[in-house]
Amino acid sequence: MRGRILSAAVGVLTLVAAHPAAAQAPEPYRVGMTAAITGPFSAGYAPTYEAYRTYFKRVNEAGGINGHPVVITYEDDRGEPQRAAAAAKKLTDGALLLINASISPTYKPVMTEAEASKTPLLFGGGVCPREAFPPAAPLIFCTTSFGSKWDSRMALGFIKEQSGTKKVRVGFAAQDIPLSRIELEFAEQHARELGMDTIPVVVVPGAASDFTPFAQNLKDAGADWVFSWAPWGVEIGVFEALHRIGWKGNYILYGHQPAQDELTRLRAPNLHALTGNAMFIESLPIHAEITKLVQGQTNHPAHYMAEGWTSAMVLEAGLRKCGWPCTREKLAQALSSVSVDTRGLRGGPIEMTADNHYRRATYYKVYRWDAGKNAIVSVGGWSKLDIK
Amino acid sequence: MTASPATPLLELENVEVVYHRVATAVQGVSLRVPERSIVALLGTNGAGKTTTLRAVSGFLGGDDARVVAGRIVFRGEVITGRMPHEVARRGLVLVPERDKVFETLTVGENLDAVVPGRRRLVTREQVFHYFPVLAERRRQLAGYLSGGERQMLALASALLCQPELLLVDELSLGLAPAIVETLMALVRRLRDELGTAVLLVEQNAAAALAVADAGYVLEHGRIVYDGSVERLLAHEDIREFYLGVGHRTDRVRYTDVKQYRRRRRWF
Amino acid sequence: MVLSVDEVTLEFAGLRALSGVSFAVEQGSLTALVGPNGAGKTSLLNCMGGFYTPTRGRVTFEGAAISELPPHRVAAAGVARIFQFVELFRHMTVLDNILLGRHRHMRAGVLAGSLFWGVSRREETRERRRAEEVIEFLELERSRKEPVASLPFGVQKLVGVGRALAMEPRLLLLDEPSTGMNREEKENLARFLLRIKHELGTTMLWIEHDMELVGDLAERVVVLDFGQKIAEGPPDTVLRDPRVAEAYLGRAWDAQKGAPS
Amino acid sequence: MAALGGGYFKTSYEADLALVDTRLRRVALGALVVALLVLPRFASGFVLDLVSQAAFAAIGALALNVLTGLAGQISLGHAGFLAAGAFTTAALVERGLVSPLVTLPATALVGGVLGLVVGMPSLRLKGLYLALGTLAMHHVVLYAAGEMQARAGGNTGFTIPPPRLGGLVFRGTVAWYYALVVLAALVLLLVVNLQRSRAGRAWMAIRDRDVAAASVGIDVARYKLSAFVWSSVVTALAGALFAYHRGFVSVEAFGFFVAVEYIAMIIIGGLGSALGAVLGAAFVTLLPYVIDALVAGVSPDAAQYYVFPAKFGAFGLLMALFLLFEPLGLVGIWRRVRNWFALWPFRHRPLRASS
Amino acid sequence: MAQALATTLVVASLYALLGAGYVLVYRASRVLNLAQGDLLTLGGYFLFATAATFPGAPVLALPLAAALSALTGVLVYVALMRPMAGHPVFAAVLVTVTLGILLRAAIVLVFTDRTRHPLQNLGLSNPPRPLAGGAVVSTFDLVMVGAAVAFFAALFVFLKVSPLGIRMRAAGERALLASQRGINFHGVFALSWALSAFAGSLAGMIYSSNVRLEPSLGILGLRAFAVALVGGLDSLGGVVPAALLVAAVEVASVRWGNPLLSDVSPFLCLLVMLLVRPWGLFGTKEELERV
Repeated sequence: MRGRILSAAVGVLTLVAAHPAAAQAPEPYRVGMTAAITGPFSAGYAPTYEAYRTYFKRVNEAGGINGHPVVITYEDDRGEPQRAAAAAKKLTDGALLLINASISPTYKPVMTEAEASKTPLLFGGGVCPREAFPPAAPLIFCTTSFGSKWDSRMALGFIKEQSGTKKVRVGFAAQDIPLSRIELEFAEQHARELGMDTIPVVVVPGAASDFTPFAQNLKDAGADWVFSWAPWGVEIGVFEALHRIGWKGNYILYGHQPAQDELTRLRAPNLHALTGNAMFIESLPIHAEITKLVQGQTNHPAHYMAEGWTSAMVLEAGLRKCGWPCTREKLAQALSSVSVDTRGLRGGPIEMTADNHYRRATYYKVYRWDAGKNAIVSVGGWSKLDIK
Repeated sequence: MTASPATPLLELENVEVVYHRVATAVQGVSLRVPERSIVALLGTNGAGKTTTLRAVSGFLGGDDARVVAGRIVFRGEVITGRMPHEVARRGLVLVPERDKVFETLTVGENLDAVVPGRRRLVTREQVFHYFPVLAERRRQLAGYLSGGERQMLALASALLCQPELLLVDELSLGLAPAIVETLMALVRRLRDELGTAVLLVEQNAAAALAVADAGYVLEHGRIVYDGSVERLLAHEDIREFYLGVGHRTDRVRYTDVKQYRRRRRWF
Repeated sequence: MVLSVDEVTLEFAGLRALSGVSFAVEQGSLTALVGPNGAGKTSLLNCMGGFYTPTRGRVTFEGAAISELPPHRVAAAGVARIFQFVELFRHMTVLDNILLGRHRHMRAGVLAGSLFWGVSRREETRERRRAEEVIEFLELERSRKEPVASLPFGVQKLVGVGRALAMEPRLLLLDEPSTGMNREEKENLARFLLRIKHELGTTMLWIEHDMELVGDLAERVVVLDFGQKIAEGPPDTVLRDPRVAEAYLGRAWDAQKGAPS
Repeated sequence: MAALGGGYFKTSYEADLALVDTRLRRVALGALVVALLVLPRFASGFVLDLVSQAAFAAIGALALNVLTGLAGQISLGHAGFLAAGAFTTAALVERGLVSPLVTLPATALVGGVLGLVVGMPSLRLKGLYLALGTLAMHHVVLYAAGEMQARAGGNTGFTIPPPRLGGLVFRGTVAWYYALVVLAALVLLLVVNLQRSRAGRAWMAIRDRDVAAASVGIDVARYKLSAFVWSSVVTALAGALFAYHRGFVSVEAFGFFVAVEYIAMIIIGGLGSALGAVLGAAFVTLLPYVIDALVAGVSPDAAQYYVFPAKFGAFGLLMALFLLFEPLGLVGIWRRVRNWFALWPFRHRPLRASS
Repeated sequence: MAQALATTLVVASLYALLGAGYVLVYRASRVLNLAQGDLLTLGGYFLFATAATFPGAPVLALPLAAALSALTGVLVYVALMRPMAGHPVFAAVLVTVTLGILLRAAIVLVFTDRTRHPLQNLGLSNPPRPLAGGAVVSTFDLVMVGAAVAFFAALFVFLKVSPLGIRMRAAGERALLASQRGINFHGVFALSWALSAFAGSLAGMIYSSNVRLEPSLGILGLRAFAVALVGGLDSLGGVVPAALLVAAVEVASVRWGNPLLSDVSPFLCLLVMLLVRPWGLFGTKEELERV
């Protein structure tokens, strides 16, 4: 019995080793994706994986791209760097492009693999690495709506605009992960440059048992505005605690996927969600289309798909432009000059250039709950920020 | 076999126990305890006495021990492999050698914790009558009792299980001779007044044979001798090796034992 | 006097286990330490083994105070102990158990051991030879590579002895070695104690409750009761001492109160 | 006394101490070495990477096995030691000290000191209590590492360039494959040596019965600490190796789950056995990929969103089943298989009396 | 200050419920249940599920969720811990880790990994409640405190007075002897696991109602075993003061010390306790030798 288990294991290992490249006609475009599909951070990344899957299912059903289907191999890295490295190693074997939709600690190992095999690497879902910003690394691309430095600039600009001539004091709520802390330390400095009063960044553990003491620190320091750029749990946790202890200031956070539901749940007029994706409450045609397409294909709500959907659009455009046969170099080149109309999912087209693999301009919108209308409203329209 | 011809209360037939799947602790042990009798099971350290008792009273899953052959019959019912609590509730109750009371519980709680067996033989009042000191210390933590008091508490809580057969492991161990004598007398009284049969497992052969009706001798996991107390006491090897009294009046000094003596074996 | 115990007092949280015990042991002698249960015999042995530090007083062995030393230093000074309940390394083989007795005669450290080169390799080969001698002495060849846990109790006891002998001690402490033995086994034990005494010349301090054994074998007897020495001398006189008899038999204690008459 | 299979008589104690003592074993070992040598010619980069990962895990598992399996000191802080090694390397590389000739000794030193500190509680604590102490240490180390990473501004971690010695740059899947396999073999050899020598015996004695160990002259405190130091030095070096191999260092790579995985490796392999540690490392590292390969063929498109959580659950389930039904670990299976072959066609049940 | 005290009390209540879970299981199986945090998460999802099934009927949803949690505890004991009896303790601890993995996977399979809010389905709201001294807590903060107080009061009465409780203590000290005294310790241990799962789940239901519900909430459990150890792994009575202590240190470090340290502060408490008094405030010293 035990001997059999052992031989079965050996057999399976041999299978893994010999994993044959599935041969079908016509030849497909091969792409690999490593994503945090499960694990403690999956809430933000699993929807991207599902969006890609649904999106290219439709593309393939409609005859593929240039007559060739797109085959994406998905690997679950659980947000663990080692697993991502192994996944990247596996995926670069024969893939035209690698997609990363995972947390930032997976970036370095995946980039190392992509670089070694000269595979273009597209970040879609996780925060954009600085290699995608101008001057961009030749093989690194990013479609994610949120990006460090730009988001802080935009949020602080919004605060300044809202408060007019009044001198405001701004607080910052970060999570105890390097990414969030570094971003908000930048924001703190930037706020001072903009002439605002600042409170040192309050760093909150992701697993805080109670957000109240952190909120109390912000309240005691006299914050008029608080900006939070972190995973959703901390962003909203600090706000709710502030709200409960009777803080009357304004709060702005990055609007991740749950933002739309949470604004509705909390109905707090002083809660602002800054986001690069149009919320589905705007009911654009593309929103309806996505909603219909993902019906029964995913366990996540349709409005969680926006991030991945946009990314998939960019990949599709790149592949179309690459033609057939497509190579890694050609695809990298194609992506470097792509211009994608997001049909309203974003504030404008995603345009990449040879030295800007992020976008020539990025667009933001701020949403909040309007008690009078009993609905989420956007505060002004799209704002545009040129990326230079 | 020497015991009374009536069907015995407890009967072991060729019981073999294996620890950790490989180490055999007792091999082919057969013995019987008739109703209302006191039977002694004698042997040296490591002869397999405790294992035999544990086999009768049941192993826990964590012991990694198993009865691999033979059967154990109590009141006509095969109880081999039953859990200890099932055995106890049938009226077969063990007073273990070590860890015999709940130290973090009070004396009273120790008695309250007992789940009584099916028949009602002993009342709490009777127990306090036999062990008045326990009534006095009812509120005291059992961990603070002296050795003798502990043994009494262990006997008392075993009695509250309503035993028809008490299995007592090393009643005398670590106790002063006078206390041993008192406790042995008490065991006899329990049998006489309550009708509880007793299987006494002892290293102290003299003390055990003083109250027992019959006895078995266990060596290296096997029964090597059995019989009524009279027969055992008359047996020259038992007298010499277990009771320390030779058949000659002048015993051989240890210093004079020059030869490595191998005595007759029974198997 | 190779071992001397001077005014040793031991207290635990106010409870006095030993009070002012003094005696001495002669080189190469077999001294028995007797007394009823709870008299403090094992506590005294623990004071010598380094497991307890006396509250007052001290124990000196070959002129050095061992009562202040931790157990491993006591062992290094040449004192070995045979435990009442065989304290063996149950998951290790007989050979490894005996080699552990040689621990203090070896030098190789962790680094040398990792490389198994030079001193470590030479030492392992050399000490293996020594261990085999002990195995032969105790006739343990058959069980050499068996894990101790799978051996019969009697053999385990022998392994415990082998481990102590492998240490080549100059003082051997024995804690009730005859517990649970029948007459035949006790005879073996006696033979064995005499062999150690005569062939190896090891000094022995021996806790024992079997008075016949003590009477026959011991040169000197020290009697403890309630943590105090109540008698000392040759067995013939000591064992006839009425105080000793009383300590052993008269402890009718509160049994009369506890149990019905 | 004759070795299994019969016919092999040792003529000297030296021969009895040898590691590979029969011709059959020599042949098997030789075959394994040849197989590992030629594997890169046949296997894909992914497979080589998997073997490298398993070899890397084996190094860590062997180090933990010395501490937990041999010396009996349970540690939940293993990932902390790894992190300490990796972050020491990162800190030096940040300051321009990139040569392994500098980083490796420094890492070993940091690992040793940390091992000494973390080992201190073991002088008073055992079992779960010690495990909790080492777990607390793990959190403290990770906290310090996180601070360091945040201060250095490395929001996605530190980049570590490939190790360079003179003009020689060490990089590439195949090169790392050989390096890790050789290093794992080396550590295995060290551990096996320890097991048959004075220090290893002393550790095992402490594990089995520390009071008795002291009474045969073993300095229990010193040996406990030396087990911690040996284990933490090797683990910290493994951390440096991780940094160079993967080319990055970040706190997320050393979470609590990593420590648990290492514990899983040595328990599933068979506690206390060096071979078990290697087998366990391979098992725990490769199991998710085996599950992947098994699921790849059977997952229907319609239920894609169930596949990944199901795989994760299957990993947990297989581990649980293994622990429930094979308490002796992989090495137990291995021994049974070996005995079965050795004794074939006779069945044999060793029986001994014991109390 | 008043706010800090109030918060301390709330956090301590959460920790006390989780800590009770650890201690109950420890006393039954001598195992540290590393899945305790995941049982907390599971409790939240049970509530979410029952609330979704009976929307607007908390009277139905809450007891049902609690019953499901207790049942889970029994199942875990029967299926996983009972067969592990006699195996090395750490193998059993590892089994609880695999249990955690299984629970998380199952939760994601059934509920996805989205953030949820059971209160929305229950039809309840969670308004702030001003207290004396200017402190404000949420309604479910108060529920947490109340639940902890009620749970502990009931538990103490149960263990001190009822025969079953006394038997549970007896079996916790010496399973074999308990069994020899007719106590079906498997039943008693299963009950311990049920109570433990119930305590953890109760904390989870309230926490997820109060804050949010997601599959990774289990991390909270990791912090709470500092509480179990500080109080003494085998001491239920020690849990309460230990929870207060750990919570106070944590809140104080956010308010007046280094907030960054708050994440490791339970572990620092644990380390200090291990160095000073390893068996905990109210634990028994003998436990140290036992494991």
